[in-house]
Amino acid sequence: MKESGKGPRVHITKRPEISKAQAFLIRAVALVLAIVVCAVVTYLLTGDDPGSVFKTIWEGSFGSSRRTWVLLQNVSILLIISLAMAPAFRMRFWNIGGEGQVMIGVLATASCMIMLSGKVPEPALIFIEIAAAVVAGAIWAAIPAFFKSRWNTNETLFTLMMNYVATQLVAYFIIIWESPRGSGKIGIINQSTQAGWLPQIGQYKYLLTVIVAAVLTVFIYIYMNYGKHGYELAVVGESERTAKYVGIKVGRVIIRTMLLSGAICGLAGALMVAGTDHTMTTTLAGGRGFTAVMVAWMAKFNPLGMIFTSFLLAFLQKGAGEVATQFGLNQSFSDILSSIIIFFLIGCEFFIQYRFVFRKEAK
Amino acid sequence: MFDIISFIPRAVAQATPLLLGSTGETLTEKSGNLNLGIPGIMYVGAISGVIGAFFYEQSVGSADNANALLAIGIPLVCCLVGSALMGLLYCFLTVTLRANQNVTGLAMTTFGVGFGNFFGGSLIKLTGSDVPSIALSITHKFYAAKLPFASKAGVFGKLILNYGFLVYVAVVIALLTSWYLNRTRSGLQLRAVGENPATADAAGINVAKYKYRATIIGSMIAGMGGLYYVMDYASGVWSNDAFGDRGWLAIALVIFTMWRPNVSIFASLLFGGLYILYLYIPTGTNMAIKEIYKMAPFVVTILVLIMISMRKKKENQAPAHLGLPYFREDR
Amino acid sequence: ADDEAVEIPEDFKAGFIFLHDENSTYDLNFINAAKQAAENLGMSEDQIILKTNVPEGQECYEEAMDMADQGCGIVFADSFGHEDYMIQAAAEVPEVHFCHATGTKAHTQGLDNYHNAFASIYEGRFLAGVAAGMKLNEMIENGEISEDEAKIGYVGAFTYAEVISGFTSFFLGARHECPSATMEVTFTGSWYDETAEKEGANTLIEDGCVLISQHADSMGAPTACEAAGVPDVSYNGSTIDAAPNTYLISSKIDWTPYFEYAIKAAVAGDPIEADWTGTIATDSVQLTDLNEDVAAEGTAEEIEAVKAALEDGSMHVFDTAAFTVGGEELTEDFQADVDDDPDYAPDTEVVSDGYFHESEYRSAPYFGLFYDEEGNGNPIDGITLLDVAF
Amino acid sequence: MENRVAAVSMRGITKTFGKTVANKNVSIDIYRGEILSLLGENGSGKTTLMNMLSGIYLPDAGQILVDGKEAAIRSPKDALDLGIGMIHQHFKLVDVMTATENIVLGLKEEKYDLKESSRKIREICDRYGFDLNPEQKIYDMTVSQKQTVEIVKVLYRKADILILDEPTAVLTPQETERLFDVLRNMRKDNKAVVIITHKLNEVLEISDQVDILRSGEFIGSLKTSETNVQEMTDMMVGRAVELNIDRPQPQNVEPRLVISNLTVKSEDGITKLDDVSFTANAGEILGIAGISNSGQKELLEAIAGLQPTEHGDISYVPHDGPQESLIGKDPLDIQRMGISLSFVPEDRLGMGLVANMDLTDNMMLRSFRKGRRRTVDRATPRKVAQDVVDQLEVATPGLTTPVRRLSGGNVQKVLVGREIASAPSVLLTAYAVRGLDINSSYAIYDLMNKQKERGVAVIYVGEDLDVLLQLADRILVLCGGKVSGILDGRTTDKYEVGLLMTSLGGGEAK
Ligand SMILES: Nc1ncnc2c1ncn2[C@@H]1O[C@H](COP(=O)(O)OP(=O)(O)OP(=O)(O)O)[C@@H](O)[C@H]1O
Ligand SMILES: Nc1ncnc2c1ncn2[C@@H]1O[C@H](COP(=O)(O)OP(=O)(O)OP(=O)(O)O)[C@@H](O)[C@H]1O
Ligand SMILES: [Mg+2]
Ligand SMILES: [Mg+2]
Repeated sequence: MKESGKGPRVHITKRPEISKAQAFLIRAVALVLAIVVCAVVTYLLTGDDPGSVFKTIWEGSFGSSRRTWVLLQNVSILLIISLAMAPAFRMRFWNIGGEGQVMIGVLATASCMIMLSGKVPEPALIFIEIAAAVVAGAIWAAIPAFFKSRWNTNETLFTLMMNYVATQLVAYFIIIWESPRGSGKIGIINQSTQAGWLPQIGQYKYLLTVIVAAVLTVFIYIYMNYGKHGYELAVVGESERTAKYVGIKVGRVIIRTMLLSGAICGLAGALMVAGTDHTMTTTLAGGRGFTAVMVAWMAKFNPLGMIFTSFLLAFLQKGAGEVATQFGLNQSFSDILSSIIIFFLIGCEFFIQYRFVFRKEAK
Repeated sequence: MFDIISFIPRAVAQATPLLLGSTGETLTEKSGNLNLGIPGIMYVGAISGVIGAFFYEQSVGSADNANALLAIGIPLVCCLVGSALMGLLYCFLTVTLRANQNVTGLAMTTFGVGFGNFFGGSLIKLTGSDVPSIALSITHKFYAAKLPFASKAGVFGKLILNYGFLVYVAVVIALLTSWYLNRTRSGLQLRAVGENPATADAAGINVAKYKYRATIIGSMIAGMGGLYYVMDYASGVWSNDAFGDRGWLAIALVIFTMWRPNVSIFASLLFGGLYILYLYIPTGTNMAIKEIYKMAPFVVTILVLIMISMRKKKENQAPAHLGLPYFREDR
Repeated sequence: ADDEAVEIPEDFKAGFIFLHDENSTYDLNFINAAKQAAENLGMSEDQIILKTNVPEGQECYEEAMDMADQGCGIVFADSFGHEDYMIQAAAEVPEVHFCHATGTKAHTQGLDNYHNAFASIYEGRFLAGVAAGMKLNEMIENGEISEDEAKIGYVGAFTYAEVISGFTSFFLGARHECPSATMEVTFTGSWYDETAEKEGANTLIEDGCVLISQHADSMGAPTACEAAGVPDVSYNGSTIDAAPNTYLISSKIDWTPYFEYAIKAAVAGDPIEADWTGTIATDSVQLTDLNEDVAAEGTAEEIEAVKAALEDGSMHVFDTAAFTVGGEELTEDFQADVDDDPDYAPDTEVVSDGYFHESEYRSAPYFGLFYDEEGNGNPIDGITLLDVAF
Repeated sequence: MENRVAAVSMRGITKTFGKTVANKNVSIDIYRGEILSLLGENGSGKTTLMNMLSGIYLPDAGQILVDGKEAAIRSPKDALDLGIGMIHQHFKLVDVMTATENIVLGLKEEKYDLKESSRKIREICDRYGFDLNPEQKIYDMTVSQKQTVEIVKVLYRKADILILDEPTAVLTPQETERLFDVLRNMRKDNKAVVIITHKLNEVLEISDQVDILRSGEFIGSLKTSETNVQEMTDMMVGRAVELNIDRPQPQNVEPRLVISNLTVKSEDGITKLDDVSFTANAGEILGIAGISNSGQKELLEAIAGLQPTEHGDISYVPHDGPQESLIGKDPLDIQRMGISLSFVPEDRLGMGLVANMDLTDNMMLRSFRKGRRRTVDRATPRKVAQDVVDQLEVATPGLTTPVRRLSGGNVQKVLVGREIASAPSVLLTAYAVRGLDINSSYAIYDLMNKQKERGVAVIYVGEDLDVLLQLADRILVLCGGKVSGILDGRTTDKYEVGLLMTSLGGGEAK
C-alpha cells in the first residue's frame, strides 16, 4: 500500500464558509432526497403509489380549514417547546427533560383548575394557573440545573429521569382526581363551568396558541442573538472558564437559563390543558419534549429556522397519520418516515461544512 | 409474603435486558459515541429476532421438526444483523458525516421503536391471531430452556441455575467487556479514542475504525437485550410497545455504574428489582401510591447521580470526548 | 329499530375513532367489529372512516368534528377517556350521532345525539368462571389440590367498577361450580403493561393460586401461566397460540350488533338509546373457543346449560343469595353510584327481585367495591385484594 | 553533502483551510544527523507543514519523499510506520491514563504488558536523565512532566525522524538545556530532527540548518553557523526589524496595588502562595520571575478575583481616594467597583477568549454589560475589533472569523488588544509572548511600555530572563510560593535572578 507512493486520491477537508443560499440549496436537495427515499420505502412497504400517498399526507394537513388549524396548533406547541430547548442547548446543557417540564406545567395548570374552580374569580384563576405552570416548569428544570451548577451532575441523565418522575407524579394526581372512581381518568376539567379555560380569540380555537408561539419566537430570537443573557449563556456554553474570567456567574446563568426553558415548557403545558385539551393524561406531552430537541437542533437553535423544522415534523406526523388511516397502515409508519427525513437533514450538514478534495499532482 | 428467593429470579429477568443494553452502551460510549439510539436499537434487535423466528417457525411447521441450533441461531443472527445495521447507521451519520450524536440518537430511537412496531404490527396481521401478538412458542422453548435439574437443586439452583442461556451470555459479555476495556491493548486504545481522539489518532490508532467497531458491537450486544426480552422473558410473544422504556434505563445504568460493565451485573439487578418493586409493596386499593412507587428506579438513579457527582473522581467521569465529533483537521 | 329492511344509502358514512391501532387487543376488537358491521350492512369501504391512535384529548374532539365535516352521519369512539370530547362534539353538531362505548354520562347529559353503549360482559365472565370452576373441581378430584386450595388469581387493571364487576362475576361463576373456591386479586394500575401483568400473575401463582384470569390487555398473564403450567382464562380473545397448554377459555364483547343497530337507527332517523346494553341474547357477549385439552370434561355442556338459564332469566349472575359482603347479604335498599358525580355518592337502588341489576340503569357496569366507614373498599366475601399488606 | 539522500523531502506542498492558504508550494529537505530549525512568524504554516509529515493533515497538492522514495502518509499511523514521530504544539496525551499507557498507545508490535513497558520506559529515562514516574496519571503531572512523556513516547517508538513543535515554550531554562542534550544525542545517533521554536537564541544554540517560512511560502534556507538573529528575523518578517526593547523611565510613580501577607491554597489544600507581600506601582512594569509553578498563576488569578484566598490582603489604591480591598471580590464585583483591571491569562483560548466566537463577540466579553438595556451593543466592540486588527496587524480573514482559526500569535494579539482597549489602570499578563514569533513579541513589549507610560500598573509574568531584565522596572522573584526577592531591573543580572528563583536567596526581599 505504501509502495504506491501516492496519497489518497480524495480526501475530506473543511469547506470555506459557504453562502447562505448554497447551504440552503444543500438542505433543500437533502429534503428532496429524503422525500424520494420515503416514497420508495412507502412503495416497498405498502405497494401503494407514492403519489397518492403524498397527496394523502397533504390532505391530512391541509384538507380542510379545521385540519389546517389543528396543524397550526400542533406546530405551535412543538415550536414553543423547541424554543424552550434552544437556549439550554446553546449553553451546552443537554436538556432532554422537556417532556417532564411540560408535564409539570400540565399538572400545575390542572390542579389550579380543579382546586380553585369556583373559589376565585375567573380572570384570577387563569392568571394563577398560568403562573403556576410557568413556575412549576421553571422549578422542575432548575433542579437539574442547580446540581449541574453546583457539582457538575450529568444533566442528560438527570433531566431524562425527571421526565419519568414528572409522569409518575401526573399519574398519581390523575388517580387522586379520577372520575369515576377507579377509572384512572379525569376527563374534561370543569366541562360545564369552563372555569379556568383560556378564552378563545374570536371563532378561532387555536389562534391564541399560534400567537403565543409567534411572540415567543421573536422573543427567543432577540434574547439569544441580541440579549445580554443570550450572550452570557453562549459564553458559558463555549467555555466556563472564560465565563468566570469575565465575571459571569456560571452557576447563576445555568440556573437562570433553565428557569427560562422550564418556564416556557410549563407555559406549553398550560396552553394544552387550559387552552385546548382541558384534561390531564400521562401522554399529553406525547413525546414532544424529545421531538423538540430534534427540531431545535435541525434549525441550529435559530428560532426562525425552528418555525420551519417544527412545521416539517408536525406536518409529517399529521400527514402520516392520515396515511395510516387511509391505507390501513399502522401508526408507527409515520415515525419511520419522520426519522428518515431527520437522518437526511442532519446528515446533509456534512456537505455544508466539508468538501472532498481531489489530489492534484505537484509539478 | 415478600419472598426474596422468589423475588431474585424475577429481578434477574428484568435485569438481563438492562445489563445487555448497558454493556452495549458502555462499550459504545468508551469510543466517545453517546448513542441515545439504544432504546430503538433494542426494539430493532427484538423485532429482527422475531422476524427470523417467525419465518423459521413457519418453515418447520411444528415443534417436532425444530432443530435447537437453528431455532436459537436464526433469531440470534437476525437480531445481531438488525442491531449491527442500526449501529452502522449511527456511525455513518455521526462518525463519517459528523452529525450531532444527540439528535442522531433520538431520531434512531424514534426510528427503531417505529420500525419494531411497524413490522411487529405487519407480522401480527399475517398471523391473524385473535389477540394481536405473535406467539413464537417453538423457538421460545429453546431460548427459555433451563438445566433440567436446576429447579430441584435447592436455593442455589433456583437463584443461579434456573435461567435461559441468554442470562448467562449477558453476564459473560459484561465480564468480557470489562476485561476487554481494562486488560487488553485494544481496550486501552478504544478508551483513548473516547477520551481524546486527536491523541489516539496521532498515536496511529484508526479512530473511525474503533468507533465503528465498538458502536456496532455495542449495538449488537444491546440488541440482544431486546431479543432476550421477547424470546425468553415474554415467552416468544411479540406485542407492540411491550418492551417499554427499558432502553432509557439501560442508558441510565451506564452512568450509574460509572462505565463499568462488571458493576452493571449487580446494578442491573438492583434496577431490575426496583422496576418491579411496586408490585410487591402493599398498596391495597390505593392505586395512587402505586404510581409513586413506580418512580423508584428513576429517583434512585437521580440520587446516585448526585452522589457520584459530589465525589468528584477523574476515573468516574464520562469519557472526555463523549458526544463530540472528531475531525482530524479541526483545531 | 331492529328492522332488517333498512337500506344504507351510498352517501351515508360512519366514522370510528380508536385509541390505538389494531395492535392493541382492545382496539382490534372494535376495529374488527366496525369492519364486520359495515360488511353486514353492505357498506362499501369508502363509507367507513377508521381513525386509529386518537389520544384521549383534544384530538378526539377534532377527529370527531373532522368526521362530521367529511359527512359522517354517525361517529363512534371506543375509549373511556374519549367520552367528554364526544359530548363536546355532540353538543356542537346536533345532526350527527355520537356514540361512545363504555361511557357513563349519556343518561344524565340530556343530548339527543349522544349515546353510550356497553354489553353485559359480566355474563360472559360468569360463564368463563363456570369453566374455571369445573377445572378446579377436576383438579380436586385428581388430588392435585385439596378443596381449600382451590384458589383463583386475578390480574386486574384498575379498581374500576367494570373490572370489579368482571372479577366478581367470574368468581361467582367459578363458585357456582366449585363452592370452596376463593380468589385473590392484584391490580396493575394500567390497561396494558406486559411486565406488570406477567409479574402480577407470577406473584399470584407463587402465592398458591392454581388458576388465573385477567382483566388487562397484554399477553403477560397468559404467558406467565403457560410458563408455570397454570390454567388461564383470558380476556378479549383466545390466547391459545401463546399458551396452548394452559389456555382454557376467554370471553369478549362483540360490538358488531351495536354498530349495526346504531347505524341502522341513524339512517332510519330512529332515536338511538342513550344507554344500550348488549347481552348474550344480542350476541354481544361471546365466549371464544374452549380449549378441550385443558378444560374439564363436560365443560361445554355445563356452559350451555348455565347460558340457557341466564338467558331465560331463571338464573342471575349477581344473585344476592349467592354472595355476601362482610358476611351479610345485599338488601333491597342497597344503593349504587350510577350517576357520575365527584363525591361518588350512591344514588340508585339497584337490588330488587333477589339480584343486583347490573348494567340496567346505565350500560357501563356499576357493581363496585363496598366501602366501609373508613373509606376502605372491600370485595365480596371469598375474594381477597392482594397488596393490602405483606 | 550534495549526494546525501534527504531523510525527508517535501516537494511542492500546498495546503488550504477554507480561504486560508497555510502552505503554498513549499519544498524542504530534512537530513539525518542534523537538527533543522523551522522558523516563521505566527501563522506562517510551520505546524501545518509538519502536521502533513506526521499524517495529521493531507496535502492538497505536492509529494513527500522519505529516504528518496515517494511515500503516502494518509494517517499518523503511516507516519509512525515510516519512523516519523512528532511532539505536537498542544500535547497529545490522554489525561486519565498513566504515562506508560500513553506511551504504548497505538503500538502493536510487542506483547501487551504494561509492567514490562514501564520497565523499558524507566530504562529510557535513566539513559537520558528524565525524571518520570511511568505509573503517574497525566492529570497529576506538571507541564514539563507531560513534555517528558511526549519525548519518551517518541524515543520509545525508536522514531528516527523527530519533529518537535515549540517544545521549549513551557520549559524552564534548565529543562530546555536537558532537552537539547537529548536532541544532540539523537543527532549523534544519526537521527533527523526538526525543531520549531520562536526563540532565536535556541535556534542558534541547537540547530545546524534553518528553513524559513513566511505566509505559507518557503523563503529560504540558512546554515546556522553563518547567520544571526537579525538576519533570521528580517527574513521571517520580510523587512528590517529593530530588535531592542526600550525601557522608558517611570513617570509619576505611585502605589496602585498593595498586596500584603497573601496566602493562597489550591483546592486540594496545597499552599500555592505563602505570605506574599509587595506593591505594584502605577507607571511601572513589575516583572515576576520564577520557575514554572511557583505561584505566578495563583498570584495573578487572586488579584483578578478568580482565586479564593486564605488570608492576607489585596488592596487597590486609586489615584485619588481611599484604598479598597479586593479580597472576596469576583471579577464582576471588581468591575462594579469602577476598577479597570485587565488580565491576559496564560490559557488564551481556554480562558481569555471564546474559541468558537468571532473577533467582535470576543471583544464584547469585557464590555457587554455596559448600559442599562437588556440587549447587547455590537457596534462598539466591532469597532474595537477593527482597531485591534489594524493596530496590532492581526492576520485574520475578517472580523467574523472564529478566533480558533487564528494562529497562536494572532490569538494573543486579539487578547492583549482587547485587554488594553478597556484603558486599564492595572494590567496583569501571564506569559504574554509564549508561542509568539519575535516580531509579535516585540509588538507586545511595545504595548506594555505604552501602557506603562499611560500610568498603568503593569505586572508582567515572564519566563525569558533576558526579556525581563530588559523590560521590567522591578523584578519580583517567586520561589515555591514565597517571595524570594524584589530586585531593581536596571541593576540586577541574570545570575542574581536565577539564584533567587531556585532558592530563597538567603533571606527575604531586599
Ligand atoms: N470494541 C471491541 N469489542 C470487542 N472486541 C474488540 C473490540 N475492538 C477490538 N476487538 C478485538 O480485539 C482484538 C485486538 O484488536 P486490535 O485493535 O489490536 O485489532 P486490529 O485489527 O489490529 O486493530 P487496529 O489496526 O485498529 O490496531 C481483535 O481481535 C478485535 O476483534
Ligand atoms: N485546522 C485548521 N483549520 C483552519 N485553519 C487552520 C488550521 N490549522 C492552521 N490553520 C491556519 O493556517 C495558517 C497556518 O497555521 P499554522 O498553525 O501552521 O501556523 P504556525 O506557523 O504553526 O503558527 P504558530 O507559530 O502560531 O504556531 C494560519 O493562518 C492558521 O489560522
Ligand atoms: Mg353518583
Ligand atoms: Mg504552530
